[in-house]
Amino acid sequence: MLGTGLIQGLMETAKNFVGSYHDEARLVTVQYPEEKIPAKENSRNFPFLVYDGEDPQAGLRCVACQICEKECPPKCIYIVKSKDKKPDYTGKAQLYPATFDIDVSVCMSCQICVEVCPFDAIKMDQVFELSTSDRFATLLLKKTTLAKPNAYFHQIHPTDAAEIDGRLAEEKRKAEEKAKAAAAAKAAAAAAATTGTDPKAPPVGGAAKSPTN
Amino acid sequence: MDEGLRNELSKAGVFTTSLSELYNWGQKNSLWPLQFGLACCAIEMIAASMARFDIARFGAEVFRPSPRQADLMIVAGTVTKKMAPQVVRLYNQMPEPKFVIAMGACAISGGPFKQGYNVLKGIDRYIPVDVHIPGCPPRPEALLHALMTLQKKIEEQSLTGINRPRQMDPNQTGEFPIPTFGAHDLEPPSNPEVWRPIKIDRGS
Amino acid sequence: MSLTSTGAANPFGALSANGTESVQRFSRSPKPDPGDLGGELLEVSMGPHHPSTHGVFRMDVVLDGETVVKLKPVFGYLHRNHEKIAENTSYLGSMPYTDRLDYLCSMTNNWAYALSVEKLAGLQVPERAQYIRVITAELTRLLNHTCLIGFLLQDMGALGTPMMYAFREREKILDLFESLSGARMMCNYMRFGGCRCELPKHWLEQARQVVEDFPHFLDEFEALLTGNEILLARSQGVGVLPKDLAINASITGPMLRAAGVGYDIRKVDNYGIYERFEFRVPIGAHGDVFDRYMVRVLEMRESLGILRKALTDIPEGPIMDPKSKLRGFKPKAGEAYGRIEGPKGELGFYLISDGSANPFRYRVRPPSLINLTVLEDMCLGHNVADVVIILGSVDIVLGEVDR
Amino acid sequence: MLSLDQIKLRIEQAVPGARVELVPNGALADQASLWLDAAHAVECARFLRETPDLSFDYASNVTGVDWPDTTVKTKVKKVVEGQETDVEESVVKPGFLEAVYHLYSMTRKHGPLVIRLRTANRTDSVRLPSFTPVWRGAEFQEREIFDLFGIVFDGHPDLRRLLMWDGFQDHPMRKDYVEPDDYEYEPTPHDEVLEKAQSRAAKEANA
Repeated sequence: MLGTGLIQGLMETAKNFVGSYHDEARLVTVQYPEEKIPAKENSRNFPFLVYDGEDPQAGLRCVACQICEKECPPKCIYIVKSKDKKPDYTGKAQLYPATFDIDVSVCMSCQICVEVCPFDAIKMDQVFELSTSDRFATLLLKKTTLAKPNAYFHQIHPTDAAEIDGRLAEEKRKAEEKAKAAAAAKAAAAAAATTGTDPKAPPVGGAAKSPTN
Repeated sequence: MDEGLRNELSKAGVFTTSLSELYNWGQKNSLWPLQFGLACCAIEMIAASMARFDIARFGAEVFRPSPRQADLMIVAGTVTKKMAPQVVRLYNQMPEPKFVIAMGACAISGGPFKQGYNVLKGIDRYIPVDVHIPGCPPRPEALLHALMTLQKKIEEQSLTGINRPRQMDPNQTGEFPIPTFGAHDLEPPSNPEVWRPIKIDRGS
Repeated sequence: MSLTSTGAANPFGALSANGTESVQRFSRSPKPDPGDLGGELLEVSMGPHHPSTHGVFRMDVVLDGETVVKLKPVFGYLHRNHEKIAENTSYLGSMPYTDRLDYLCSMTNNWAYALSVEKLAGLQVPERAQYIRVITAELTRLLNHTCLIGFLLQDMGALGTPMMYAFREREKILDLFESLSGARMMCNYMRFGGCRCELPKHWLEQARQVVEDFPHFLDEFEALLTGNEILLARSQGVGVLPKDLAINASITGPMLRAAGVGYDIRKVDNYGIYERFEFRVPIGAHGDVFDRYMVRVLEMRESLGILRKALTDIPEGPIMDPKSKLRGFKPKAGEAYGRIEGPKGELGFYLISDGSANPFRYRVRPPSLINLTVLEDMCLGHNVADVVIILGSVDIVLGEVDR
Repeated sequence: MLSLDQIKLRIEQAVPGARVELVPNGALADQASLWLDAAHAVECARFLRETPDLSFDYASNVTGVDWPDTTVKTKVKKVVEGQETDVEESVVKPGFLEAVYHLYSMTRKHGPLVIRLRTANRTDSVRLPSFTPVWRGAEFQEREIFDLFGIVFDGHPDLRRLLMWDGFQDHPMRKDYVEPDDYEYEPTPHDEVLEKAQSRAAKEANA
């Protein structure tokens, strides 16, 4: 009969209307900003730089290798290498970024910089409340704003962070063992030679001191 | 009227306001956007107007198909050079007061597509933009956040003095020249009245 | 409307539970010819800013009264130079750009591109990754078809309601995509030779839950729409596409099948692991807007079957081909064309490699652009109000039409 | 599906005078292609579509490729001032534009058959026959090639620019296209963009 389809459809909307007052499945509105959808662990928005320890600049994991700069599809990263070196987490002297800028007004949140980074230095943040009226002043993120502590990384991507910490600790241990072995070998060599040089000479590795440390 | 007196009065159930506050209050709570989607961000804009994010909670759910009835243009998506004249024309057709939100990387700067030959490197080359939302695409919540940023901006505007909004200044028009199609590019490639990029020294 | 399968394994089957065989047909009585009233033809430019064209699409329409006598689509308002940019960036760098082609279906775009590069470089995709690809692609199909039906009904004048329901469902699938890949729309999830990251904990259960709930929504959606006399009267007999024309004009996807051609690349090419799944291919009998709507609804029901099987059968194992490289990826010189059955039709990528890190030629075969070839043929003689519905039933996304 | 050699033979038998060449494919052997000469191309295409056991009724993908001029350097022995020396001689191999068609059969469900047409050069002789009368699916794609590569298709019913505006003069998908310089604000310049930004800065400093 003509009209039955319409009535059936209206019943459906009525069901949804009533349901939207009590039915969990139909009560979908999230009252942003008071209430937020909990961020998923994998969620990503813009990159940030991870640092270890207390000092945001000294602890940066980034060694300015510029791989992310090259691989970034929209080319929104700008890095200038430092002239001097500072020790990284294993104690090896490394370059660090003198300038590290990300233009988030271009960034497409594709996560390729994170994937290609061999040092786990750049990770994806989940902050999305960045709307601003001044594009030039606020949307070019500098190194100082990009640097965020490892604890923050743990907070937003716990699984990932734990796995990376484990790996880094392992690497560090190996590097230290190696350094120790090298030092022992050197000391042994020095003792064997007994040429009268100072046996307390600093061992190789882990000794490079930079003023930032 | 000072703040203290006003508080006292409000406790006694007497509400006082100034004309400019009333004006701004009305304006910020009924921002009617132009129904105007360009690309990917438009889908997130639609999502923001749907049940889960519900832009109606901010008084901005009345998407108008006609620019004559709209206060807010959400430039949601890539503005190509072929589309730019139309965007400017639509903006010109909107009545004052009017606001622009550049939603997403493409609308701000050309975004990931800025290296393209047909992509305009930011809509702020031709029309003034009030709020930029980075993201590709920004989450619907980010659009809501931008709307709140815009509301705050409206709330703070003073109707008189040097920083008064454009529609209060008889010497300013809300219309901007529409670029034309040239042989290789749009002519002019930007409107120097609006487009004032800062200089960044990148050495050599 | 009939439902057949082009695969030999699947017998001729009945329609969905909602029995669309019983749907009544509305016949459109041909409009009485008013004779020559002496009026002039009216040229209307619909778009690029038009509320019911899906994005920045423009049609130059010539009208005689309300009847369309000529219609020329105008493209390029969202021409973002995807191909040129891709030729100046690495193979990997183009992957996130493919998300932005058909921005409703990033997963299938990823797959089509990954498939072409895998052909070019001779990479093998592990079993588990194949299953993940099927799952995400079929979820994408659900997502695309629900949204499309929402948009189509919006075009028909059903302001809001069906679209609200469609987007409510879409959010559930987007939540799945976000917890899997990190982004709601632009997933950038697949890689050459596999997938980017392992499924998060409990993802499969969540996906199963969504798939379990979806038929309930689909029943509701159909109760709202399929029998609705207004929808039937406005869509039946409108925008008829003949079978021969559909083939000759390279129409693909649900539009082709609604015209009565049983051609589904999932069956024809058996790419991925689709030969392991039994599903039927719905085929329309009239080739009108209603058939295109119905084919999509039925396709969703078939997709649910694929999803159920894939979500139970998915094995453990690696998700990347160990041979594939993230950086310094340089396939040997040659060319490859890979195609998949995207929700909108045949999505193909044609790549020419000259042995360097960037593709020498990168071409997207956009189903929505080519499906628009017959737009004029379908619209001629109809009212201008029907043009909007016909366009809606083609299912275009401008990011893909113009690229 | 028949092998490419067989198809080639069939075409040569059916269309007298047609020149067909096999173009190998380094990456994917089963996607090698057939090069057709432009003069007989439409006839060949009709044959491919209408022969029952081939019936390539579906032109899936149609695209252009720009092969720019290449310089091939070869060492040639030459007598210079009475002495025989190795002289490097560079020979410019003229480039050409190419239209590539991927054909499938919907009735017989086979494919792809890749066919290519080539222009004589990239400048003045860029005409090719249009396949739109044979496969209507090529209509928009050939227009796109005309727009972006500048191949003129004879016999196309409506050859206009598809994506760019009508007054646009360049063919942007060609390899030697130079895009307009609008890099006034470039906070993260790289490679070519860096050069452009620098030259612009230098110009502004001089002005």
